[in-house]
Amino acid sequence: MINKQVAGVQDAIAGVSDNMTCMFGGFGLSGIPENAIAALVKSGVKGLTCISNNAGVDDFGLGLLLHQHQIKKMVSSYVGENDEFERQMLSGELDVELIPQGTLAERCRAAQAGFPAVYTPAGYGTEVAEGKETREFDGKMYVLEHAFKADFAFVKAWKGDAAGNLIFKGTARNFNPNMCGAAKITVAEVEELVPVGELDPNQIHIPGIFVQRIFQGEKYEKRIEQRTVRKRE
Amino acid sequence: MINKQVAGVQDAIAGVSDNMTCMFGGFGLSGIPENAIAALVKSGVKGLTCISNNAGVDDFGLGLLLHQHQIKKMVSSYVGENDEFERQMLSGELDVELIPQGTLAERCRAAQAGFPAVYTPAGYGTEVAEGKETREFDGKMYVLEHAFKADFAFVKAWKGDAAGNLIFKGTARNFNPNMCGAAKITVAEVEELVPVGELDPNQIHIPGIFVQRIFQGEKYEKRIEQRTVRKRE
Amino acid sequence: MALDKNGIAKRIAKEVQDGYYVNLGIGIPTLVANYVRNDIEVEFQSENGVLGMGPFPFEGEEDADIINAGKQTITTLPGASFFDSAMSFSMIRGQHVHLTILGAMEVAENGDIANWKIPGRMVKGMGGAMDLVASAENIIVAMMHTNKAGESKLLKRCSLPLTGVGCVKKIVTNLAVLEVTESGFKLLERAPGVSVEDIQKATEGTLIVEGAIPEMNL
Amino acid sequence: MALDKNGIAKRIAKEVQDGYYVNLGIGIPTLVANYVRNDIEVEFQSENGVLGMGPFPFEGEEDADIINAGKQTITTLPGASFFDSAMSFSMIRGQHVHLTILGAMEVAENGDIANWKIPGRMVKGMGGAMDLVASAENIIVAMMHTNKAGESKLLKRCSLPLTGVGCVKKIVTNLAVLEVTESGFKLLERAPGVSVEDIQKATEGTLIVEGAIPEMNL
Repeated sequence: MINKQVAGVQDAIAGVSDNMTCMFGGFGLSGIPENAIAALVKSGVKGLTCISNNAGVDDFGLGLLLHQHQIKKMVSSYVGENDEFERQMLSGELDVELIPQGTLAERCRAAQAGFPAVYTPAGYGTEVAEGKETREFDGKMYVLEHAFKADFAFVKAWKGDAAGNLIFKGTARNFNPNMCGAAKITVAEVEELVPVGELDPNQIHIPGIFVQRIFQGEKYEKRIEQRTVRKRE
Repeated sequence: MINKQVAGVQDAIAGVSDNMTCMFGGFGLSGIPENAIAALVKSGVKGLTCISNNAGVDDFGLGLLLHQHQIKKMVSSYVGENDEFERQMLSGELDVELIPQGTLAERCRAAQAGFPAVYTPAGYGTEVAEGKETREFDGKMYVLEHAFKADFAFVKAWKGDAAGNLIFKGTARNFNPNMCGAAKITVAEVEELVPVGELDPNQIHIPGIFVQRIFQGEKYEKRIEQRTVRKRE
Repeated sequence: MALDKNGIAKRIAKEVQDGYYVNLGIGIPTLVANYVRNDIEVEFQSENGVLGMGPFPFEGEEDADIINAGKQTITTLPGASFFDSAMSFSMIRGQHVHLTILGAMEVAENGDIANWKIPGRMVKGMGGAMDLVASAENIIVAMMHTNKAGESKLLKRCSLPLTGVGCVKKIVTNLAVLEVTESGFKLLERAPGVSVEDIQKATEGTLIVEGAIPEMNL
Repeated sequence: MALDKNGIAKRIAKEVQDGYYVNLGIGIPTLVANYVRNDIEVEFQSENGVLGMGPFPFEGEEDADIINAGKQTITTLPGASFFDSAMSFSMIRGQHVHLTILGAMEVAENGDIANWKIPGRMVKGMGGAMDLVASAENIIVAMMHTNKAGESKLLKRCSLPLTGVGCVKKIVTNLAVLEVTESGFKLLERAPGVSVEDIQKATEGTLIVEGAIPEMNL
């Protein structure tokens, strides 16, 4: 067993430096690497290009990094719900590249799986395809989209072990598995680090080979963005 | 819940007709759809093009279909261990297309995921790439390989439910998940069909949306090809 | 009388057939789930990674780890499954999802749709909409027939940046049900009490009216 | 004295470093696992879908559902995982597997390898070999220096159909350890008691001999 466990979040983010490209798992605030983000805020690292489906909210998630002006560029599919983001974007302080959500997922998967690029129908005929190669297969048009190249991927799982094996929970899974192994170094934080051998080999979502560092997060706020409920009848 | 359960193997193979293209999960004899194969042998269907990593052995797996001359063409990565196969191949009775194993997996996945083709480095500079488009990305050469087009995919899982959800066991997983949804109709056979709701939604390998028909196989021989053991000391 | 949002959702629900996997966009489409007949089997997919969505949770039972693409807390029904984003879009791109229902700012008579960007305004992004419209075989747009300024949203050509080209098959608005055909918007049904003239007036694109147009049966 | 198969495996085992994920081909490569130092952490991957392979099972504990790519029954070690074929080749193609050790029929001095097909004979197929050699950053070939007819397997150009081009980095044979360089096979080590002349005689391709060539330290 190859041991990926690091002592804590400080060791986990070691090597992140100005102007790097980092991936962050999560959909909205669900399944985001809360502890890594907090440590990056403290570290003061600047000029980051962040690949993340969303950009957090004003006071949580990647919004915390935005607030400290640590992000140079966001590559996302949806960036609402964030006033500071809007201000920086409209002022030109922040560069934003919006791409289709499925394209984002697949550009991660391509990087993970060693594919240089993929042909996807998403965005054909729209401004997303401008300047990109397009091609017909069987009468349908596709856009060539390239694998991401990132320095770090920060992901969050539910359970994990020192071998780097990960299990996600519910829809907090989202982009996290696709980002594992899609950057030079993948840092996984988990709610619970269990002894090696405890996870069923058959039920591991991401094998440890895709993970370079793993640690148990100190605490998880797991904030809910849209609390929708129904009344008991 | 959309119900995919069929009464048995006869209903499961309904619609398979001469000269169709069928995918079969399994690696060697591990994880092969034993019951579907047996029913196809009985059905007498002919002229099949089979996409399967291997071709079974003389008296089991796809070897049974070969023996009855029901297969016109095999698309596989490795076809050893089968005398009848060798005889039919050398006599020209059987057409064989050998492709790299990772390419086979990814051409299934492309069909499942709606990608028309993928660029893979496997086979570049070899006869596998002859007549195919090649292309350089970042100084490395790739071959364009197209998604499979199949009529039926026959897969075998460990557990499943009437919603079509599947869980595989050990290395019997192999190509089975990648073939689900990669053909017009996916037929899954399982060792155990459990009540809907019993499988943990978090631990399902293949969601039911990729499966059109599911049934519990009558029995599984699960033959071992290379029984390797060590002595207790 | 023109339909309200629930009326539009109710009419669209009639398009949902037994055995369909359906992806519902944010807004009016979300309401469709409330009106699907309960004698048919339908499963709802959300692109953030869940199939088999159920109703909102009871108060106190919300789980931050179980949400839909609108970031709302949800529940799942028996037979549900969770999966990653790549697999989620495999379902969509691979056309395993049968029907996509989504809102729009504009639809053109050739089936083009614009629903993600207004130049000069803050752009939130396309989310999964571009993947959905480029992939789905069956796309129904749910929207008001005109915008807040009273201008038609059914146009000869979209004026806003496109989300997808030639992909919309059917449109259900507060005034009408229309099919996108090679020669324009074919009027299929009128909202109760709404006249063909009302619809014609609210439609900038080519409107095809053949024979008597029935009222919607809700 | 030329090495036997176990000797070759033993020498290759010294190339396996702490923290390596390793894919072992069928034949001599499989034996390498027996000789890896046990004070380092190494995990073995098999392309049929397992990471963290252990030894063969005890008699009576074989499981048809747990095999390696050679279709042999195996066991797994704590921390192991199972996965599908697409993910398995993601590990390989994505260069997450650090080292690939495989056999060959021929290796050329430019790093080309041929190990899957002999024209005119029954062809069994390439299995995962073409993916492995096209993807791995670090490929070691384990083979006898000459074939059964006594002909060299280290050639100027491969005569058999290729498995991959310019990919082999190192070769360990019964006679020598060689590195593939821009100018040919660079001799690094001799098997115990084997002379440079012996190696030269058995090598058809360009052999580069610089200075004194040490004997292998096994």
